[in-house]
Amino acid sequence: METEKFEPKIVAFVCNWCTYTGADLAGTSRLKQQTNARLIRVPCTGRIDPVFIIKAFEKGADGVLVSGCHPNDCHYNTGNFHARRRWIFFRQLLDFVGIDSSRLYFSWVSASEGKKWVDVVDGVINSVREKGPFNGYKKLNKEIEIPVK
Amino acid sequence: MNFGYYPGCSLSGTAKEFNLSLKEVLKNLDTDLQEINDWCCCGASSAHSASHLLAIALPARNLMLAKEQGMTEVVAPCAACFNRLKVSQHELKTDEHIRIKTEELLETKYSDGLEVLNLISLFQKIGLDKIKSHNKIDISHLNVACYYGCLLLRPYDILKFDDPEKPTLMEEVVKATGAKPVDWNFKVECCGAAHSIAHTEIVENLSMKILDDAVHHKADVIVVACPMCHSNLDMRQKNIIKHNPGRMEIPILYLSQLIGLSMGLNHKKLGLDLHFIDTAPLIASLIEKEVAV
Amino acid sequence: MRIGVFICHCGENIGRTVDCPSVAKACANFSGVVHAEDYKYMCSDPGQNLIKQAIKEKNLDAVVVGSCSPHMHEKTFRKACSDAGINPYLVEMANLREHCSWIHDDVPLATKKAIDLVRMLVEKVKFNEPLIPIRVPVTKRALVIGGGISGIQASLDIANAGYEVVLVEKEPSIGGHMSQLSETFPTLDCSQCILTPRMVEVYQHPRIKLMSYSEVENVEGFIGNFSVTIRKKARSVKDELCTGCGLCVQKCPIKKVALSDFDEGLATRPAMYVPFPQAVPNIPVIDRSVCTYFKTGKCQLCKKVCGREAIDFEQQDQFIKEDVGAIIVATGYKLYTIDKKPDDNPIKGYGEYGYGKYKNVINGLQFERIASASGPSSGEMIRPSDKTVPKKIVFIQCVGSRDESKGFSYCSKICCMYTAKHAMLYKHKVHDGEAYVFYMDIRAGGKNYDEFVRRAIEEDGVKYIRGRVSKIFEENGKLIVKGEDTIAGVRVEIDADMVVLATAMTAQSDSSKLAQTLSVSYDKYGFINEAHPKLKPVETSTGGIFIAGACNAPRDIPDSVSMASAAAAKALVLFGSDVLEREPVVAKVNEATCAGCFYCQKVCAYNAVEQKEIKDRQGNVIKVVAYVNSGLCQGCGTCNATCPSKSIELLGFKDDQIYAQINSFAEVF
Amino acid sequence: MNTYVLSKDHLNKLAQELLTSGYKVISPSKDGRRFVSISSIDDLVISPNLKPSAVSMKEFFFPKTETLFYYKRSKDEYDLIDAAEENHPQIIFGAKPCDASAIPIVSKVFNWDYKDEFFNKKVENTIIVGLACKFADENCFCTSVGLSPISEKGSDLFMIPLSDNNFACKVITEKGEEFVSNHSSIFTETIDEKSINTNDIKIPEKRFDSKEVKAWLDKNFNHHLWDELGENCLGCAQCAFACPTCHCFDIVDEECNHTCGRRAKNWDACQFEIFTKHASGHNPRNEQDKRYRQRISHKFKYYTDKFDEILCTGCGRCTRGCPVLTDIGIILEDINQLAKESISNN
Amino acid sequence: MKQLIDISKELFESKKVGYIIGYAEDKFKRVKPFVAHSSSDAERFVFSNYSVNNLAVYLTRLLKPKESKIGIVAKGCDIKSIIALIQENQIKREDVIIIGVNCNGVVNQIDEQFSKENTAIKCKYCQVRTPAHYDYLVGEIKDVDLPEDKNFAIMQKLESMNAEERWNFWEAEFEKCVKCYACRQVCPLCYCEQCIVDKSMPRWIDSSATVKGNFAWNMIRAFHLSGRCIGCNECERACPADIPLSLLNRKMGMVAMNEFNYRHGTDINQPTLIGNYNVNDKEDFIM
Repeated sequence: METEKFEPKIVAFVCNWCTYTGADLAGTSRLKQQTNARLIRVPCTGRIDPVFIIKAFEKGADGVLVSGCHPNDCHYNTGNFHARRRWIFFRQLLDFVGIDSSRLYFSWVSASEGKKWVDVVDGVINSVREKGPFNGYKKLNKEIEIPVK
Repeated sequence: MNFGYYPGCSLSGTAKEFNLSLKEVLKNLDTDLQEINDWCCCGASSAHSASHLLAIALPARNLMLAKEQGMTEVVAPCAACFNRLKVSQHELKTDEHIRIKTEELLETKYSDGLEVLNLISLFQKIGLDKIKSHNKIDISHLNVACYYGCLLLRPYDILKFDDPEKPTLMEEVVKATGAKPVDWNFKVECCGAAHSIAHTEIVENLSMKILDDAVHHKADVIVVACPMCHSNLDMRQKNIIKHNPGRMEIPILYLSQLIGLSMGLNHKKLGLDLHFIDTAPLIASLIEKEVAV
Repeated sequence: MRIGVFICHCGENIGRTVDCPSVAKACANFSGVVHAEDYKYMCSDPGQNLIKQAIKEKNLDAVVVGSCSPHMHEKTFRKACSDAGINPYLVEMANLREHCSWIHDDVPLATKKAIDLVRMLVEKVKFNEPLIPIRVPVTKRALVIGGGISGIQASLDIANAGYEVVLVEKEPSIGGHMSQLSETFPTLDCSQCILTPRMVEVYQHPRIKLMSYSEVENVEGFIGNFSVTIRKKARSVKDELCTGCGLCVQKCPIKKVALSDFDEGLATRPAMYVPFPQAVPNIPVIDRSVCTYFKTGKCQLCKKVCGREAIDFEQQDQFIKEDVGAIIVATGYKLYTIDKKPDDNPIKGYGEYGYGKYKNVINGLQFERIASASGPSSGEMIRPSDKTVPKKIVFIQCVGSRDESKGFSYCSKICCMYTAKHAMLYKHKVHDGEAYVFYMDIRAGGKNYDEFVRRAIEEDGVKYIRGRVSKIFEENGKLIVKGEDTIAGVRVEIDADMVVLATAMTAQSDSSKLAQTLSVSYDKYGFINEAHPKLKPVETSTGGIFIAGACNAPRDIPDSVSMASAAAAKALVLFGSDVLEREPVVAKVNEATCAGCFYCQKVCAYNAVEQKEIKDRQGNVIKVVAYVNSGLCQGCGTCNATCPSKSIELLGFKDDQIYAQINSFAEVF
Repeated sequence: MNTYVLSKDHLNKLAQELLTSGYKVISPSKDGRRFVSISSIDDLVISPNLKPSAVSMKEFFFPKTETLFYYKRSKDEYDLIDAAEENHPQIIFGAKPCDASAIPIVSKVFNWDYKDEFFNKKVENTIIVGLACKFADENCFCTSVGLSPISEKGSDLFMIPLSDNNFACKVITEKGEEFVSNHSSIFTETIDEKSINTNDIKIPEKRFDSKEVKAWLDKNFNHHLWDELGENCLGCAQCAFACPTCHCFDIVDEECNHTCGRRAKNWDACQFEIFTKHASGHNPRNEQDKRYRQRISHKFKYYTDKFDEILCTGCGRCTRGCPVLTDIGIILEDINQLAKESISNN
Repeated sequence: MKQLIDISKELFESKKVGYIIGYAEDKFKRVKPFVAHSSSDAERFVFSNYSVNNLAVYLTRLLKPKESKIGIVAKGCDIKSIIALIQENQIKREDVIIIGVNCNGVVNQIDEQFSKENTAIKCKYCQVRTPAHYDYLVGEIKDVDLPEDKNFAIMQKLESMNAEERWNFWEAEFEKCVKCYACRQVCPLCYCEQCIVDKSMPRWIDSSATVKGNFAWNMIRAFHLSGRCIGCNECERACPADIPLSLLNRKMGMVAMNEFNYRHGTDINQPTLIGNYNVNDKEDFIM
């Protein structure tokens, strides 16, 4: 496992109306990206609970990306504002307990920003690849994983 | 009150009456000026056409000196100096790159937070009521045209002083002296500025329009807050009249001089005798008034 | 659970970079998956039949389709499955095209990702639960806010389709700005002449309830079920008694007391007035701020002359409740007031143009009044200051528009046209007059529009100067206009007799307040936002509320009218069915665990969360918990994320569903 | 069996030997809050004056979380993988009588109808070196539950301080005997048991009579005392988790992802509201007074009924750690008092 | 003391309250929470430097008496949590009678001797030794010399570390956690009817006391308290494993202060931080 080249696992939580659609646009425009990201579609960034992010890390994500509508563009008017306020706390909390903030990324990507989406995704993948695997959690998981004999 | 003071070249030269009057007036408004020790050229209108860095660094040096010498507010009576100091401040604040270069050049760290005042904002700070309270002589019959020119107002986004199209702050000060500001159209028109030397004819042409409009709006005197404006309107005026006959002379005063008059200060001390356009008739008109009273 | 997985090649689109057969094979090994196959075009009829067949044969109870974006075909496949007897909300789509094949080249990697994507949704669908669409009854009655041309058009369309309309206008008369115009571009036909019949039609329509001099006070409820409170401002005239004979107006002793808004301050009106002769309804209003009676308690002339005893000085504002199913906002625009500077930024406004200082510097609407046959000068082209005929007029475009430093960054769209129109009207009336137009660009998009402008230039000899005006000042009775001709590259100075500023169209000053009352979103200028710039131009962020005309953005008459009809059509679609089916993706509260902190209520943008008392058998309140009004809930799930104990969950995106996806995102050997 | 004399150096030497031979060597932590498995003899803490650790040493027999087995999920079936039970031997130094005695007490419940191999294996592999206790504060009441600062119950070897640097080390069990013989190089000098002087070990006086307490509990399932206690208790499980004898556990399945996971045995406590909550939502112990009654009754009645043991060693941990200072000693005194009253009444 | 007892008795006699939550001494003269139900009970009330507990926690744990109010003896800091509970709809202001006490600092751990060193760190920054909000006020203010802030040093140390070092720090701390949830149970603001950690469908937080589960638990708890914790530090005091929980809450408190200049539990009518937003909230971290 360790010997082969490290490919980061990225989980992306994206809102249905802006970023997911922006990613669709990237697709229809055939804008090439790396394959490391796995998108999870939620209605709104407001739906994204910090526990999702922790869980993603626990389940082996090396990086997490959260993305939604630009302020004032929220399909639900205020979802992203509430989300943003949560994030202000959450990312500083993670940083404080030692989860490197360069493993957790936030972005506003509108339905029309296919190109931006590609840049964001590839950017995140690259910098996490730089960073290497998230050994913190990999170690903790040993406690509950089937021991390899 | 106490302010840092950056006289700049003009006030120690061509515009020394500006300096005189200002100091005299402030003395009477018990306000002290602490001149920046070892100040240097602000780069004026030429530096920035030569080197951007220089145009920032020169004022920066003076700003740093002021800070070192414990000043929090610096008065730059000359509109050009005011402009350059402000621009430099703005650049250093917004442009990381230029800041670093400047700091290297001057071998000092730059720190923000110095307030730069021009003549008008200085008097605003001192307080119009205070000026009113010092009125000794009734000059209410004087129609004053306030001429701002460009350097005090533009570019707005940096100077954040007064409406560049329709300024009114100088009028407020003039009102405080008791004189009557006139509503006229050329307060911010270009006077020709530095063309004064190279293309005198342009300056005469532009300045003439300004003078005409002031006269047209029944102004007895034009008040300025910029040595450059003053020299163009005052020094060039005789030639303007020579080349375009049928015009009357109109005295050009510095705002500080006008205030001085209202305070009944000595005309010599206000440097009123140092103008090209004779201020005697104006002064006479005041005296008559006093006599009449 | 018996899950079926269907992988679509989308012709070559997916098949090229994703090895669909092996994806299907891999999925067959997921636990819970009892059927997996791939096919060229899943969305095609044979493709859909494939799915239906499998559902029947393998009696599947959930389906995952790996194909294009759910935004593309989710409806299609949900439909197909429900036809085959599966609840549509037990169908999930994995996006193998937009999010995989189209953006990757490497076949093994893309295939691997495709498998992951499908797996995640297979895991999710295990936690999906059948959902039944929410059905809400529809009140087949519409409220139209604003009686300008848009409001009039929308009202007539809906009423003529057989439904009741409540039309609310804040001014004493409907007609809006269009009634102020003299002629309209590009046909130069008289505005009043085409508008007035429509106004009358509204007035006489049996199904339109016209409430002039009224404003919307409060709106409650949701799509199909709005309850609106309308403030009927005190007219001091009993409208049911008044015959509109106008005697009171003639008799009102204080004639020139107030400036006429209708005439844009170019004329005066009495304290008792009808805004203009063709006003609808033709019922006068007492302007209490100036009426002698209201000031001194004396006079009452109007009362004396009124044979019908319609005058009622004691009249108060009334509040009237109306139940409607749809709301159309058509509150229109107002002109940028350039004389007053907003305090926040000293350089806003165009003080240097001297508007409000020089009588002969006027704005577009004022020119309309001057040019209008019904105007103060009865159409005679004279300037305000001395009532002489201006021999030289300068028109300035883009005053406030396309100018971020002083006004707004947007283009007001109609100024190019109406300036051309003004110039023409002027030339037609003053043949020896000169008309100059300062412009930035000429934007004359629209049927016969550019031709119209060309006509102004070529036939009527209007002089167009490309450039801005720096300042205007008065010199011996002339307005000196200093500007620049950027084409000739020279400074120009024109001594004009009159200057007309084509000032920007802005949102009504209270539009943001109204938007908040309706809880629809609005932009930073106060224009009400459309739900989607292209596909939902007349919808708003709130279901059942539509927009028409210039309340959304600067618009000319034809655009406003067509938009109004579109909005009407949308309302009629709503009225087409007795009950409304809404996506059941709404929040639901677990009352057993809700601790009633009501953070969910705080974050809800739709006031969908209410407080509900839980009582024991004796009827004592045990606790107060959150309750979701599924009619209002739009399903954003912000409450779900905010709830610390997860006692409120968003159906369709519940915690366990998302957990399942996170839990399975990575392939494990 | 013999009694040996051990010096501090002997003990260090012994510990070193054991460490090198792969023993897990356990001693009170330096901060005295818990027992830890040490990696160097510098961390070995042996002092009779220590305050009982905040958390008992039970986790070395009954870990706070312990894998029972792992599972792997393929398409349709699960296969189970035994949790690799590492049998390597461990030794516990500095166990107070109130720690050591807990092991035999709880092993009764772990070996009653079902034999808990996880627990037993660990016990088998453990040498407990008890240490006479010179600490006693107002929270201690070992003497009231039939123990004392020098009771050997549960120890394989038991040490009594002779001088400040020497200990008498009694061999208590076969296991102990065997251990000693395996380390004969250290256990050389013997001493006559009778000559050991324990007078300087203060024996706290008895605070209540556990028999009378039980008798009262037998009769007073419903009593206002419980309401008062329930009112104060916040229902945290600090007491249970610190307690050497509390042994309730919860069994949970824990996914590590969609294909595999483990079944784990985790500490649980009767003070939690959900401890007795049924799937139906019904909760027989829905209020804190009932839960607190359960705690007391289980320790001083039910367990005695079933196993003829008091499920308490009087270590006083629950009291010391209680955020609201519920003092079990005082409660038992009160109960004893009530008991006396009720006797005198009839 | 007399003041306190008199007021309490008066409240009972005038039937204003059903019970009063306060402090009393036990056999060994140790101060502990005590719920008085009668004026005779009230005789036992005490208040001292050992009145550590934040009694506000009982407000959501005990049943509200019918037709009468709950009386509570509270220090300035505890009153913050009472206000917080009101802000969060857990109690109504009119249902509680707050007997505020002038506080001269409390001891850090119940079993310690009160002294400068053993004074709770929260007292160092206390701005409400005289409560800001109460129905009655008793006791008088004395000068106290405040302890030095040990945690601050740790805070700084942590801030200066890199992510990995911080992770290791917390890993060592959380390894000690036994998941007894004392932190939760003593917290006045942990009033959920079912804690997220007790939720098993899905299991966001592993209930096992594995380091992983402990990380999740302590992180989520800190997050759920962010913008809400009023810093009474009861969690840290109650923790048998001695985990410096206050650091987490303090960090979140600092965020609330620095980013939003917000303190929870200071004003009943103040809109809560979470649950509201500002269009101009900082977003420099968002791409």
